Amino acid sequence: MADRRRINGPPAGTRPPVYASLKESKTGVSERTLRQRQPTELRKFYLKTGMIPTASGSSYLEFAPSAALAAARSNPKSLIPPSSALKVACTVHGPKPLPRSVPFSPNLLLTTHVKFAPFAARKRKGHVRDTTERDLGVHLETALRGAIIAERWPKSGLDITLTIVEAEDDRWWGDAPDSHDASWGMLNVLAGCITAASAAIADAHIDCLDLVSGGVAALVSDDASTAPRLVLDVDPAEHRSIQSACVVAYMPARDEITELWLKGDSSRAALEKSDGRTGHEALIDGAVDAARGANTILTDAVRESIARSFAQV
Amino acid sequence: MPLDTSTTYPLTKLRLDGRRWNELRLLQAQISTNPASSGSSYLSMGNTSIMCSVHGPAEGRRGDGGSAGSGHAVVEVDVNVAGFAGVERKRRAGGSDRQSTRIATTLRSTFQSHLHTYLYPHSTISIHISVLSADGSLLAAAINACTLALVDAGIPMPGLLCGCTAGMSGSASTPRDPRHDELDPLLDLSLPEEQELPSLTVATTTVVPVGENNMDEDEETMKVSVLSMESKVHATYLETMLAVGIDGCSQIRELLADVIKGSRR
Amino acid sequence: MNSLPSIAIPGQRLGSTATYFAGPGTHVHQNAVYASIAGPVVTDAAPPQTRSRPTLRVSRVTDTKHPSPSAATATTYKSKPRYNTLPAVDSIVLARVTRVQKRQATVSILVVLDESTSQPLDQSGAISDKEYMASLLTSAANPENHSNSDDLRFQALIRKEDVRAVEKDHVVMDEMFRVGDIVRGSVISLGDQSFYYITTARNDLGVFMARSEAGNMMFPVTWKEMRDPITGISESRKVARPF
Amino acid sequence: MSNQRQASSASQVPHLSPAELSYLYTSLSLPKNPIRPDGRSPTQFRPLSAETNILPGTNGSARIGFADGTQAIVGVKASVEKTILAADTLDSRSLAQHGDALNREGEEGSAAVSGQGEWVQMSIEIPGYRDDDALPVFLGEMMRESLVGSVAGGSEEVKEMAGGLKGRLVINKRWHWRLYIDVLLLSQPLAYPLPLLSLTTHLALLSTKLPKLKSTGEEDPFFDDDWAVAEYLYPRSNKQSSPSDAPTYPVRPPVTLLVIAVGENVIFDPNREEIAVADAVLAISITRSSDSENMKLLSIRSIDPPSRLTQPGIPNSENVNMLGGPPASSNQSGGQEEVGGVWRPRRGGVQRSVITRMIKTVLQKGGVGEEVIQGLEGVKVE
Repeated sequence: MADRRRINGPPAGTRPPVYASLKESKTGVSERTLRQRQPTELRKFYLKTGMIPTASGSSYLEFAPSAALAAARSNPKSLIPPSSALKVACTVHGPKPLPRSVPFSPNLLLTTHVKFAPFAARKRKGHVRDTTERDLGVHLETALRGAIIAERWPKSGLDITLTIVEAEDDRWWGDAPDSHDASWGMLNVLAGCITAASAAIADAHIDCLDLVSGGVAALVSDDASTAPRLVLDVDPAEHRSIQSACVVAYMPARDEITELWLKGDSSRAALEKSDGRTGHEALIDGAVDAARGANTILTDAVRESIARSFAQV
Repeated sequence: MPLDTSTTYPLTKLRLDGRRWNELRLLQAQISTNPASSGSSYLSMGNTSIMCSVHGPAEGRRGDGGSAGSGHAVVEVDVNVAGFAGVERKRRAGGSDRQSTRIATTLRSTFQSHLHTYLYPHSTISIHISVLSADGSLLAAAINACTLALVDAGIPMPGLLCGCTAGMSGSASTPRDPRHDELDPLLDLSLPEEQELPSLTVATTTVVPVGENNMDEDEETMKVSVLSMESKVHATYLETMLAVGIDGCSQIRELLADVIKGSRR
Repeated sequence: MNSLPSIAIPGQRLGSTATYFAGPGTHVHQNAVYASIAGPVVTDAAPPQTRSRPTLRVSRVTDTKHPSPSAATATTYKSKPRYNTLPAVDSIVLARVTRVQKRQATVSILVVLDESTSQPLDQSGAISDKEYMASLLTSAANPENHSNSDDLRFQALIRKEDVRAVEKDHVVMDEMFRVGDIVRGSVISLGDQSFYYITTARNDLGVFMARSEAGNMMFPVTWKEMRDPITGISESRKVARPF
Repeated sequence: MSNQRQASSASQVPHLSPAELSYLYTSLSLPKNPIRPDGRSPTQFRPLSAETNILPGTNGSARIGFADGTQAIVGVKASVEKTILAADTLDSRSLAQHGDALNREGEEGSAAVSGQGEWVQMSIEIPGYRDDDALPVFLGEMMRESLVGSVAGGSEEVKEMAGGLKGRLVINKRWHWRLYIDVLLLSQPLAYPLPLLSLTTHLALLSTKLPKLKSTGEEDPFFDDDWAVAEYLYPRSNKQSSPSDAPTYPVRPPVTLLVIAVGENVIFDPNREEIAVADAVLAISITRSSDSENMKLLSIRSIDPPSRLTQPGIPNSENVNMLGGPPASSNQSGGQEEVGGVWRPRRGGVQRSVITRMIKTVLQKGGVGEEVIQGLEGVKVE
């Protein structure tokens, strides 16, 4: 029964407007911009720690806008951005005393919350965390708990909160929603979250074995004829279809993986003849190389923050 | 109008599923179906099937251990209706919809008084009920499944607590006229009948344990421990419904006794 | 000594366990010492009589002057409070009394003092420490911001028998502590799931800042008594020996 | 019963003492032949009893129970639903496509519409967990991801399975089936419940039937209400050697295996104690690809091993009440090296070589994956 006191919106929810400029001009529609980067070339990203004074540790990570996005921002032809660049803010609170109901734990209890801002993704996300966000939280917890030395912090809790200000695309916005509907953007978001969280934890002076960084690799096929090829740090908006992708949380000092998530059909892959690896092995190695690249930026950011705290004292 | 009981029954004296007014649905039951719990049972009355598992008198949680004078065990009931149970797939928000909470509270108060809980001070008996498919008289089937599981868990009780539903074949809103009363009481209602006709659930137990010899005069030792009715009926019909319900309970008691005796553990 | 990096980041190899002991802030992996937090690397020479290896640690506190790689003794520095430190066994903590019962007093831990300066704060100790501590404590002592910060701080218990070393069983808790006092105690155990256990059974431990009934700051008179400078009334506390 | 458990992604931490953990770890990490508490070989699975079509009110159902009492029941129900054409498909490119598709209607019909992932809805019910806890959400997402992702190869004789499961759910451009898969774990999860849930879902989907479509083309769907002529969700190939043995399926739903690595050994179907000491836990979803004979990998997820949450043992050197010896030097925080036989919660991740070995043992010819799928093919799903 309708709630008489409140004037509700249309029950079925509304659809975002479709701009007239799209319908008529066939040429006006920006075609999908294919990937200009080399297969093993990673995107640059900006990482800074220690910007939120009230948190024990904090960090902000932002990917550089892709060439197409930069061009679209300079002279916008249509109001829909061709691709999106990941922006993640991470805060760490702890070590905090545990609530009374929690049994005695000799180790640090890690709780991770991943939340998308309502405007982050192409489709608006509500304020209640849905399954994909909770799933990301579990993946992040697996990645970080491998790196933290938990038994040095008995009886205390560590809260890690990540706000995704702008998420990655799952596909090019022009494609039909069901063309390849697996959410490939989630893997890039997870990789960014892992790197940002690891920087924030280092900023909070929590004992870690190593700085964990996330890396993504994918098997993409731009035209149906050729077999899918391996690319690092994939931007789903730049490819016609993605066969399979993998995200890895990697610790370079110990050459160990703390978290692995591989999706899709990696059986057919165009690798060089000499390369004896199967599809998924090549994917995992590619993701590790991407993670190693991200790690260099992570170590510089942490070094900068220590140097900065020298200057202040 | 779909084929409903109140129009066709007066003509054929047969119900939708071909039963007479006093016939029970097919009752199949097994006990100790799940070795991981202290006691467990599976019971199906017609298409209503329920699995119940009892986690026997265990150390009470710290919270209620401290409550003064908890000289007896605390019974905890958790009812969960599966998504695929009803005709329409309905996902309850964490199983906390009205029906399952109503059944849980009724069961908790029933078994709190029925079981000999004074034998297990400072402990908790937790009963978990999963409704696999719901086709009417859910509370009655849950009571029977619980009784079987508690017997399997070896928790002492005065007698088998058996539940059954009874209803009237018409809307039974006008007073009963003894000369030409054409409404028959119905036993063990299925979902369409329960939705459409007035019905009540009654559960009885025997105070004195039923020995071999005194099978005949056990009528007056029967005690009603649960009586729940959620629909409207004229007071004059109540008595016939109760009589039919209590008779149904004793029929079910024999079936359950056979099940328990039948399964040599 | 091979080249010790002045600043270490987590996961950086510092040296092999053959030449160094691993101190706080580092961990051992395949007999090599790795840093586990980001910060300056400090080498503490082993105590002279035992010819064992020096201890390598990564300090959390960022020093004013560049930490000289030479084995400096306890470096004096104007230190920001050691944030993120967890009360460990034998560490000295400053806490505010939140509840006084017949058998115990519940306190919430405000600051954990650095173990290396855990011996009584000698005069030469970081004077700068005092003003910082003073500012923190006065703000903590005044009543209005008592409530909000309590759930963020670790809670601890001072049991009746841990209050003082002499006449343990004649202790009357009301004469020892009052709610709102600032106490210096030493942690004796991790305790149960929500409380640490601390003790004030040493001369230099106990109440060192308290407000009188009239509400103004009192000064210590004897080891059992503090007096209110304005009203002159003295109240009984378990007083810490002032320096 | 529903005490709020710490919502870590692994099942709750088992109550084993450090001594038991270290004993288990050494026995499981013996090079080449690990000794398992119940004497199984590293690739031996526990016996289970399975039955299908136990619930009359569902399109398909299955029940699988282990000998130790953990049981799972899966019910699959399907309902017809209107496909909402999302606005952004109305932009010019697909409008153009839509335009010419209309005028040559007969030729490619509904094949243009491929299925969507969210038509398959999965919910997992574990006693003691709220349904938005980390474990049910993680398991649900893992199984749904491999179910929806399994794009079948282009085997000719099964046209409607070309788009995988989600392709099968398409009725026409405006209507589709929505599949509700409800997984009910009946008892406390003694072991990590994933393999049990995935096997039960596998059998339930094989036994799922959808009513036969009588309407054709784009009109509103109308079905034959005789249940005997209903078609299977996963079509069966009719080349059956003899009616008695199990029917063969060209495309099967995926199966998720749980693999743990302890030291150098790779162990399958671990029970709860073995998971408690595992260095690494992987969930690998595979299916038999219809065109080539070997296994196809669908998804891999690493699970947080509960061994990181356990209590560390205290070596005798540091144990204060060991014959009154003076406590060792106070560099206790960084100092303890790996003292033999004393349990320390596992630190760090897992070597890459171990991961590739775990995946290879599942996917190689005659490996464990093939063995499980053959085992499942033996089950007669009536």
